[in-house]
Amino acid sequence: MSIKKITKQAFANFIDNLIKTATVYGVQPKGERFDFAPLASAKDLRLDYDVTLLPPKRFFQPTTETLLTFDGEGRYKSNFDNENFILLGVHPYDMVAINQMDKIFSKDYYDEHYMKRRNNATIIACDVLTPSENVFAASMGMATVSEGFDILLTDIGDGYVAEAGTEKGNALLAKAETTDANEKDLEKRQKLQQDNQKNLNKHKLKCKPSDIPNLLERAYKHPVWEEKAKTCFSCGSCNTVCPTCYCFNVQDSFNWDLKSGKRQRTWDGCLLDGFTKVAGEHEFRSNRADRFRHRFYRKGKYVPEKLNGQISCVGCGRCVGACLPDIANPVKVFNRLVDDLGLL
Amino acid sequence: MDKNIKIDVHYITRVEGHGNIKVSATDGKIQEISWIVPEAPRFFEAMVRGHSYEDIQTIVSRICGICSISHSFTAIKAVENALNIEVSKQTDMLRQLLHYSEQFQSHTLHIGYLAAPDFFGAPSVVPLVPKATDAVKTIIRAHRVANEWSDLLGGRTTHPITIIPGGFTTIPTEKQLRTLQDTIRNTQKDINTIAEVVLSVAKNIPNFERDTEYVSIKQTNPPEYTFYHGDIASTDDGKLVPVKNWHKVTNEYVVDQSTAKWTKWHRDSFMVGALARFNNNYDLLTDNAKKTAQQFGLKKGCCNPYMNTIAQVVECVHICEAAIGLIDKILTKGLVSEKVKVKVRSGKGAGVTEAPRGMLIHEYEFDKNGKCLAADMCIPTNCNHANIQKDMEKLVPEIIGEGQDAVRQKLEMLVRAYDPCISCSTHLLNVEFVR
Amino acid sequence: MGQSCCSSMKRDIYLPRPATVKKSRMMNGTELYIHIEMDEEPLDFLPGQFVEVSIAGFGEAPITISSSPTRKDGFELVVRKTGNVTNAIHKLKGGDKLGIRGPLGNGAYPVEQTKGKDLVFICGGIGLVPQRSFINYALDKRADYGKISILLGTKCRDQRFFHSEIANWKTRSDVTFMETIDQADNCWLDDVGVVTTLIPKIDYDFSKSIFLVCGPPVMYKFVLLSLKKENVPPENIYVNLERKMKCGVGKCGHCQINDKYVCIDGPVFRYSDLASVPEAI
Amino acid sequence: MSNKPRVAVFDFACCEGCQLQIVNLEEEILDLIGAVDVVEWREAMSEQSSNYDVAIIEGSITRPEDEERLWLIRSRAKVLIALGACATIGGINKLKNNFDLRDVKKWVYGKDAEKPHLNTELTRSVAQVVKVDYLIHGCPIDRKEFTYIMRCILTGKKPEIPEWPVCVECKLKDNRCLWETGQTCLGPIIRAGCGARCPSSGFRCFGCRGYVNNPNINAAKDVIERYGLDVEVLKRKMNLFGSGNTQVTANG
Ligand SMILES: Cc1cc2nc3c(=O)[nH]c(=O)nc-3n(C[C@H](O)[C@H](O)[C@H](O)COP(=O)(O)OP(=O)(O)OC[C@H]3O[C@@H](n4cnc5c(N)ncnc54)[C@H](O)[C@@H]3O)c2cc1C
Ligand code: SF4
Ligand code: SF4
Ligand code: SF4
Repeated sequence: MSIKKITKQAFANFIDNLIKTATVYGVQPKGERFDFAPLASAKDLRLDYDVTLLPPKRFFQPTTETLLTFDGEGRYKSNFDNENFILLGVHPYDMVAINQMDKIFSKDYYDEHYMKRRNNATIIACDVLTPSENVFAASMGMATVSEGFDILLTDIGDGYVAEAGTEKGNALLAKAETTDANEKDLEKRQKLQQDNQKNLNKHKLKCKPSDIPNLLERAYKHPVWEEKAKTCFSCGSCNTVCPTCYCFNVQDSFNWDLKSGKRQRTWDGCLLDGFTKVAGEHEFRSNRADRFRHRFYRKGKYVPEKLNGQISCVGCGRCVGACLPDIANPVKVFNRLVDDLGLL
Repeated sequence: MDKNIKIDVHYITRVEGHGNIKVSATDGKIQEISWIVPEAPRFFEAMVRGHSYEDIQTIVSRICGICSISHSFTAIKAVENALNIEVSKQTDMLRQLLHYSEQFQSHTLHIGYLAAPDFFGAPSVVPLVPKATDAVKTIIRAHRVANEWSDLLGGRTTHPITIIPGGFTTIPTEKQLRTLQDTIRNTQKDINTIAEVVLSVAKNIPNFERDTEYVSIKQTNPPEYTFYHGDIASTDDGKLVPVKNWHKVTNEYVVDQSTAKWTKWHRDSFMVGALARFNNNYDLLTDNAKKTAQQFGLKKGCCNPYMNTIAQVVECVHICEAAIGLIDKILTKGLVSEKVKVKVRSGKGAGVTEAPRGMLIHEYEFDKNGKCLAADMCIPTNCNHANIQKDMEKLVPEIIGEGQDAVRQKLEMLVRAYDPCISCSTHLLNVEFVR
Repeated sequence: MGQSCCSSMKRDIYLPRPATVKKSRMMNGTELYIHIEMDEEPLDFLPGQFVEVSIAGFGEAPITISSSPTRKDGFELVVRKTGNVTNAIHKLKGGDKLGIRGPLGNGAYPVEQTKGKDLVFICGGIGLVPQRSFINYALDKRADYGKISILLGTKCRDQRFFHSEIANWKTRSDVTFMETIDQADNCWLDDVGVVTTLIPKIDYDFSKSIFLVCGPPVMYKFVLLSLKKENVPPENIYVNLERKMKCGVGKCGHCQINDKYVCIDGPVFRYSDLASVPEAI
Repeated sequence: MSNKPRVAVFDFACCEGCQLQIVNLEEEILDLIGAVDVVEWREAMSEQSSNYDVAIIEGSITRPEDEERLWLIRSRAKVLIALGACATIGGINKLKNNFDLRDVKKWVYGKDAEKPHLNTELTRSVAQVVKVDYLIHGCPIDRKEFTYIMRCILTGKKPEIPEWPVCVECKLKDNRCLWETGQTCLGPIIRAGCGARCPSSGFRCFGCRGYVNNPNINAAKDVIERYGLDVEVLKRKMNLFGSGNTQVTANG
């Protein structure tokens, strides 16, 4: 695959041309924060952002999506999104999260609704320029990314190094006015990436990510779950903002003819009250502390078992900022366990 | 014709809140004519005590769902007056734009859903749906535009959440304002259609006049047909009364037949509302609005209360034009994001605006922590209760020969023409039950 | 990344397939028996698997197949009325259409591994419903299995069902059928009779028999304790678990019990596999 | 006569803003009228009836005579819906319960305060007086939720009302948390379903939909302290709509 250099002006032209051919969702300011939104012009793009409010997962698993429609006779029809789009400015940790979700949604049972959007997407990732106040991707080994993207951009000051990760990316890059990246450009890129592997670390994990499953193996009855969950609101914010949370609810609703309607899927969260409630009001994980613990086990043990051991927290730090009582920070919890239980 | 009449309308319908009409006459001799309000009292002035200046708007907005934006603005103006808070020109213009949306929303609601059935001789708008589908859809469309307009600026259609003492929590984008402007432009056609439909049945508007004092606010600097800024004015004299002296205008008093407090200024009663604004500020209407008035034969000085609904039609025409101009003015300056800063202090202050159904006044007093110590409000329907009673007293003898049903019908129409907002008025009003 | 992969040939895992109700009848005050046939390909299932039943507008509910795949005309469900979907299912009559997804559940009954072994089915109330699939399967392939016992505990008489089938089991010499009924006046739907009292009554080699347990959540604790007392190795016990479920295909997260998913790892679990799953029982 | 369900709308002490939301359905109101027969609705029509299947009740109960009227409605209706905060949790009217009622009356009515017709009693929600089948929360109600619940009722379905707090919807709306800007937002303890309307407009949630089933009030107090704010301020905000009662559920 090609590695090119593209000047900032050429990049702006490239993006402005892309906008003419497809919907481009690029990172832009939203109030004092950042967010992916339809891009009207390259000049609105902010690739120096720290972190987006919601992770880009919503482009593949929308907050609400219609899975099926049914007609007045109860006949079902699948509903798919077929629009091609470009996602511009995905940070490495979010790219890793998307790679994880791809596995989850394509493994065992192939989720065409997710995968269709995924396959319709072109992802232009970019290395982090401004670390956010809670990022700890470096601790998780996810400060940089080597696969999944179609193009990866690295800002080297006088332009970008653009690496194609797929044929699609290659073809797209061919449309831009580029030069071959030279030794010096690549050195600059390497320097930035190496720095990021140190700098994206506002909360330092006291162990290797690969130690986490074993740590959790021994921590099921640890008092930290009860202690922290005492001030948990069960607000699910830690779930909602997380790029690797994917639990969902499914609901039917009727149209006004009271016969036809749709089946929709919406985001859900394992921290929420009622998540495990069945008919007759019995709730299996009714205890806050149990739900609180479940989330950490999913991130550090259960989901990794489905991902060849890769930890399912990418260190974006969103949950750290989203949790009002400040109990959701994975690093704080894991470090506490390291302190109390030691590493084997 | 039967000379015995017994009318006992228990809850007049298609008005906001609960009001009763009682008329009895034997052998053509009138024994009783009363306008009664049995609405449950709600005690807002007592309930706001102890709450922060920030929460006043949230509370008092709930006085009325239909004029929640006016209540919010009046409260916020009073709070700002008490705490000596200045707002920017941008905030001021955006507020006026939002305030217009409520006038428009409330007026279309009243004209289309509440009053129109009377003109068509229908009990409600529901049976009109199959008969006059297009007309109903036009009303719905205009009403939706008004609501989208409130939603954009106020955060919701009812009980706005963006307006806070000192400014806005959030403002629309320039693009959204442009779109709104286009939408309003398209709605102007619908307003004209509505005016034509109303005109086609205008002959059903009773011909009744009673020389009346009309009170509204008036803005002189610069002169403008106002809903938001200004001092209190009466058609009886040209003097302007600043809002801090509002008690001198309302002069609440108790009458024997009712414990409900009524208001009076230069005479026994006065009227507030669209017709009052029209009579006080006619010269400042846009040309198109004046033209609409002419079509209906509505002239400055009109003292037929039934024409209040027509004055609302005229105001709709005016509001759309004024809003389009205001958006241009806002956009030529460009929108900037402003930070609201409030320094809390003790103080007392009053605010006045025009609610869709007339002049609305709030007054609050705060301690040094911004905690509310006392509140006082004067609601437009409050001001109108006495005038409704006086109108009835003149009207009934004039039409008593038309028979019970016609009398009843015309009385209901009269009350509806005032577009009363009864639940608003009751937390201050002394309520009497005649059962 | 498999972005270039062409997925259009795959079936939408959330799309129900059309099916028709052949028959439905109430079995007692709360349970509806319903016989269903797929409109297109027939359902190819194993005992213990379940389907997601779709009633348009009301949603989906996971329901275990109660009939045995050895009986080839369609499949049978028994549904208790508890909420939106099950209420709507109760309104279905012969000829009505509905949607079916499945069969689902990789953890079906161990019909192959248990060949030649003695089987003990311990059922609490409605727990008989899923067990019935394996019971009838084993009875239809009677020669493949050793002794077969069925222990059933029901809270009160009105809640019994499958009367004629049970009567038949009772008369068969190659089946041991035992039943308790706890006839308390105040009859709660979710309670079981004291099925545990029946366990010591069977004269099998407990260390070699296979125990299949299904009933309401409260039952498991007691039954498993009894089996432990009898020194039954956990490898020989199978339990049927139930959790809230939305997708049935291991994605939505609702039925997860620690690291296990009821839908794709169960609903039938080998008890020994649940040693590290504290949330299970 | 058609066999469509007969629906009647009634109001008690309230601002009628929730009824207004029904009018505000705009075009969709034609769908509603198509699916049901509205037989009484004082704010919008003159027709009246004592024969109805579904009663929609707006407002809270503040006087003995209101209570009697409500009993009558309950006895006539098959299905009773509490519409909006006043009906579901008592709403803003409940603020007066925080004061001595004699003082409240005196404050507003002065020397006339003790006249019998000015009687007022502790404000109660509709559910505190009669059995309620469905609660439609909010001040005002959310139009989308209203039509969803109406369609559920018409199809015999139990609506799924969120058990989780406003923060969920607020995050889904991609908002920055208002606590970061110094606002005391009640989102974490208030029931969702409004689409986080207020926080999405930059205004703190003030609790019009009532508490979630299991609000962690103590955590709220801890957070207040962490942000260096005054617990009293929080309490007064929590009183605005909830007036201290933590739970209201429908029987339906
Ligand atoms: C593997 C499995 C097999 C089952 N087999 C049977 C059976 O053979 N017969 C029978 O009567 N019931 C069975 N159940 C229980 C049945 O699925 C629930 O009673 C049913 O989902 C309730 O749905 P509802 O819409 O009527 O209730 P509501 O309370 O309206 O539930 C709404 C939704 O929540 C979920 N849900 C609620 N309760 C349960 C529950 N107990 N289990 C799983 N999801 C639930 C469903 O997705 C349901 O659609 C089984 C459950 C599981 C997990
Ligand atoms: S657990 Fe928190 S830090 Fe980790 S990926 Fe999720 S939101 Fe980001
Ligand atoms: S964000 Fe914090 S308070 Fe909310 S559910 Fe997660 S851990 Fe609990
Ligand atoms: S602004 Fe309010 S509702 Fe939104 S996340 Fe913060 S606390 Fe929750």
